[in-house]
Amino acid sequence: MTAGHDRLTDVRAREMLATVAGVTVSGTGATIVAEVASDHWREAAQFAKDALGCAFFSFLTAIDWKDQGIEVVAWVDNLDAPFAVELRTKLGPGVTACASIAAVYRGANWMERECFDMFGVRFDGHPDLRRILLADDWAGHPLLKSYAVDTPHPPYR
Amino acid sequence: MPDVRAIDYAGSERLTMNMGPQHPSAHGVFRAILTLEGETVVGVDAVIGYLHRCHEKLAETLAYVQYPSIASKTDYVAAMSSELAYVMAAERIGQFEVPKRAQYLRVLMSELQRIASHCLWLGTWCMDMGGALGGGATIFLYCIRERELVLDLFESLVGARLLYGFHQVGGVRYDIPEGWTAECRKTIALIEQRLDEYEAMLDDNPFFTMRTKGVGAISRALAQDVGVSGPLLRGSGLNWDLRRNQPYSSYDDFQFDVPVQAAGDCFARYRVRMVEFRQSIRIIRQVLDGLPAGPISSRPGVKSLAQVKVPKGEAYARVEGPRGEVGCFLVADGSNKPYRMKWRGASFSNLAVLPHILIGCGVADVVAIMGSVDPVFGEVDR
Amino acid sequence: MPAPVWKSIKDLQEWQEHHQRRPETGDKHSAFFEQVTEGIHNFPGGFALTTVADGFFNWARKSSVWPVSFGLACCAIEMMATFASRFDVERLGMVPWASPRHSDLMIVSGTVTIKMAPMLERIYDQMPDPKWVVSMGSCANSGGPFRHGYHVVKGVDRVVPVDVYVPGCPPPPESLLNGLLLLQDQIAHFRRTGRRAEPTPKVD
Amino acid sequence: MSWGALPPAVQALVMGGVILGALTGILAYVTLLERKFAARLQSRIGPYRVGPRGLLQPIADGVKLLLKEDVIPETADRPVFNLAPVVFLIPCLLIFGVIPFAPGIGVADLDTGVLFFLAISSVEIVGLFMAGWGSNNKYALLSAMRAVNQIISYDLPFIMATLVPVMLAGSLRLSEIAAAQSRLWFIAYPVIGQIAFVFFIITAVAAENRVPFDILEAESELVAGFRVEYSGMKFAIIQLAEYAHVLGTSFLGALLFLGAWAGPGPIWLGPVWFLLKALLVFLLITWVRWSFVRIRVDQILRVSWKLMLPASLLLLLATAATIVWRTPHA
Repeated sequence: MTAGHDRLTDVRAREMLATVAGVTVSGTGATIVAEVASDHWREAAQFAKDALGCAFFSFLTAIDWKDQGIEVVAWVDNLDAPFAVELRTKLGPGVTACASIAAVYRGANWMERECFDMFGVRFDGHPDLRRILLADDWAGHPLLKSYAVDTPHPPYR
Repeated sequence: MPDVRAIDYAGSERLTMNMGPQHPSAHGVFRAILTLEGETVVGVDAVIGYLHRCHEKLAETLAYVQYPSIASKTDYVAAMSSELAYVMAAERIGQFEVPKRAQYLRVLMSELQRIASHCLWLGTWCMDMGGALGGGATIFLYCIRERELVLDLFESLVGARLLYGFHQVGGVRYDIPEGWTAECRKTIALIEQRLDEYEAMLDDNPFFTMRTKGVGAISRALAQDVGVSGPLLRGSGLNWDLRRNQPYSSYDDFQFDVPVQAAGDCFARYRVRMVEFRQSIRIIRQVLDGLPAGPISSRPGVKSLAQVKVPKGEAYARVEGPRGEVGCFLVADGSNKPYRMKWRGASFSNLAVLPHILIGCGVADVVAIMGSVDPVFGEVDR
Repeated sequence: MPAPVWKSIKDLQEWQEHHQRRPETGDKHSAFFEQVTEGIHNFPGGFALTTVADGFFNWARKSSVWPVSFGLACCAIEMMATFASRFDVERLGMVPWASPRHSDLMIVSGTVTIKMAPMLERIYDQMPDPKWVVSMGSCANSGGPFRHGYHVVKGVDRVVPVDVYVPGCPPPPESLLNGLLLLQDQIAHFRRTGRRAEPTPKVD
Repeated sequence: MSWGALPPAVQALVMGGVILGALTGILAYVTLLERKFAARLQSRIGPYRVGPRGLLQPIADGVKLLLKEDVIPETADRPVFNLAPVVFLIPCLLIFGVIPFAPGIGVADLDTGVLFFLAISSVEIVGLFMAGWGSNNKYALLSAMRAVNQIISYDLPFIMATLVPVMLAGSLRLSEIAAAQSRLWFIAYPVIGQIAFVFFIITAVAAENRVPFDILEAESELVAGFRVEYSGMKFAIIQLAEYAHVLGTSFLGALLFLGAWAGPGPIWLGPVWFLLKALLVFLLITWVRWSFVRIRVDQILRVSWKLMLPASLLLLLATAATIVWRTPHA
């Protein structure tokens, strides 16, 4: 699965990742943190899977930074040359749309549905984006900072 | 092996069957809406969320001292490793130093918890396949009998049987009472001997192998792509175990080997877990031999509720739980409460592989595959 | 410090206001059967027959309570431990049946969420009539550690009428067995034609 | 009025009543025996607190089920739904009519005893399918279809396995088969006897849908199979019928293979020996039930058609061959 050339180590992976458009690399050791511009999100994920050989999809989630908008974080691993790539993209204040990487990693399907359920981030390109944990008629997205913890919900107040 | 086999049936009338949330198998609340062609499954729509207890929202309102005992309720069958993930994430951000004895105690408890959790897995799996009023119940009751022995150990250590507040940021909260190590050695010796009985009962039992060999095969590519981890990943031929590849809490001091099977079907996962039983016993013996003296927590006042302040930062701590990689992605903002906590449950990704492998297998296989995936729904729905 | 008055405890008021009660008319029974028993009871000396019959029927109901296995969360694991060999409930005559039609006790073990509550209600309605509910664990009693979660129902007694509350998180099998024995005492006071004795306010 | 003078119809009636009474008693306590035996298998104590050492448990279960509310689903096909348990129970009790419990005692010792037994015991599928169809429930219908499929495919090898002792004894009359075994029990017959007994047990287990062939009420898939809509007394009748069928088959097995009432001790001990042997066969079936995992539906049917049927045919040929070879010419 990994690219044919010499053994991929995190140092080489770091340089290859830096060359991709819209990606700034940081982080130390075996964890490479890649800040990705939100419009390059799917290409960065595709690059991580093909070129860097990160076939293992760990998780995808979002963080609500109140006024700076929502940041989507995805964590993928290369199990053979053990290093991990943490793809992060800031969606900008008030933006709730993001490209879906369910086509690249099938594991992202349910995780993106959960992000939509909890944060309201609409992943365009997702096969069937609907709520996964809460009932379909649930009002609001609970994990946003504006959502109070103990919000009363009829009928079981 | 094509991942999703195309099934083309010439129009025989389809039946949608609802393996509903109230399910006799003891896995918990999971609803699979199966569309059947006669006996074979053609379409699966998995509905989860019946046990969504708002863990991540509660994590933002509970302090670092309060949350570990709630964290143990995510994977309530392996409470020790759930708490460990949360506590390690906080320690990694704040660079808290954990004394050697606490690290050894954490390894000891995680391995004991793995034995108890695998006992429950074997029991509920056979009960699914054998029926609550049939042969499966016999194996279930044998496994629960062994699990009770391990729970006695936990009860004499922590006072609780299932959910413990054992871990805390900076170390552990309880120390081993004297006489506990002898009791522990006796228990694991007994369990090791009982394991041979189970394997004699199941390994070459034609009913069991007929039901599990070649059923629910997960290919290497599909396993990695969906993020399946733990015994399912090692059952599909991938040599990946966090305890050895990314050693945490001084796991590198111990020798143990990681079982890998290539077939990727239910029987392979069964073999992987049975070998893991024995490896855990081996680790426990090494820990008990080399247990260093010293403090069990780096924070003043072991049980003090003095607030823990974790400086600003982010960390992702991964622990090899019995079901796979349990991860806790923590964003701290310097106060005594985390800003954001994402819980990566192993069962969530393990369950996400089901819709891909259930197509084309029989109704009875759905139950066998569910059992071999061994999901715990506190972790799936969080 | 004055003893807390029933009215002043917020949670108890909430419980008083929100918890489900059993229908006043008692369990479903045929009016004809009720007339016959009333007739026998009012017949001079007839009460001896009805009380003996009640005693025998209650003994039968008490000694073969069949729970439906309704495991939700962590308490389900403890419930399984209670059904297993060490704390065997089959000694008391309890066999866990899979279908609600064959059972007359529902042990709600685990957190009841808003998405699960309608399912729980439907299972409760499917059970044939002299039926009881044991709420196991603090999550089922009052929402427990997840009480402030937005998706958690604050106690199963808001969905179905509960007979015995078993405290604990999770309650060890001994306390669940204690709860089941309390339930057996309650069944023993089951009155004829489905009406239930008033729960004696146990002030301890 | 000596026993002989009574007209045979009244004799049969009285004997039938006695056997039916004894049967319901035995059936109730066979359920307790199974629960205690299963508990011992699983290293726990069975029902213990109800009555002295749990002996009143079946009575408590029966009375409680009597008092339960009788739920009839409104979309159910009422006549079929209500009649199904009875149609399921009658054949299971009829099979006891033909079994001779001692040389003279038995309701009716037909000369085609075995044939009657096999015919009646496969009528219960009708009741079973009526239950599955009547309750208008997807699970019940699916499991009823599976059950019919399985019973039919296992009745053939079951018949073949019972024919072996019939051929050895040379008659269908049950008492004659028992008498023919006085010298040598058919299970002790050199090779044929053991194989036939093993086949008999396997097909008996499958014909009554006991584990490991009980996909019929596979809880984990189809919740409680065709009985899912029955509650209260109807459910008790179906349970009783199922145990009656298993007990009847174990009585037949004891009679065909273990030499019904042959046993040391005085002659009047015969029926006791017969009961003990039947319970032994019953416990064997229960042991199989409580120790094996259930196999899938298509595997069950494949085993039946591809393995059991040809094997039992071969067994019949082998028996015929040994009989012809054994008996001296002319």
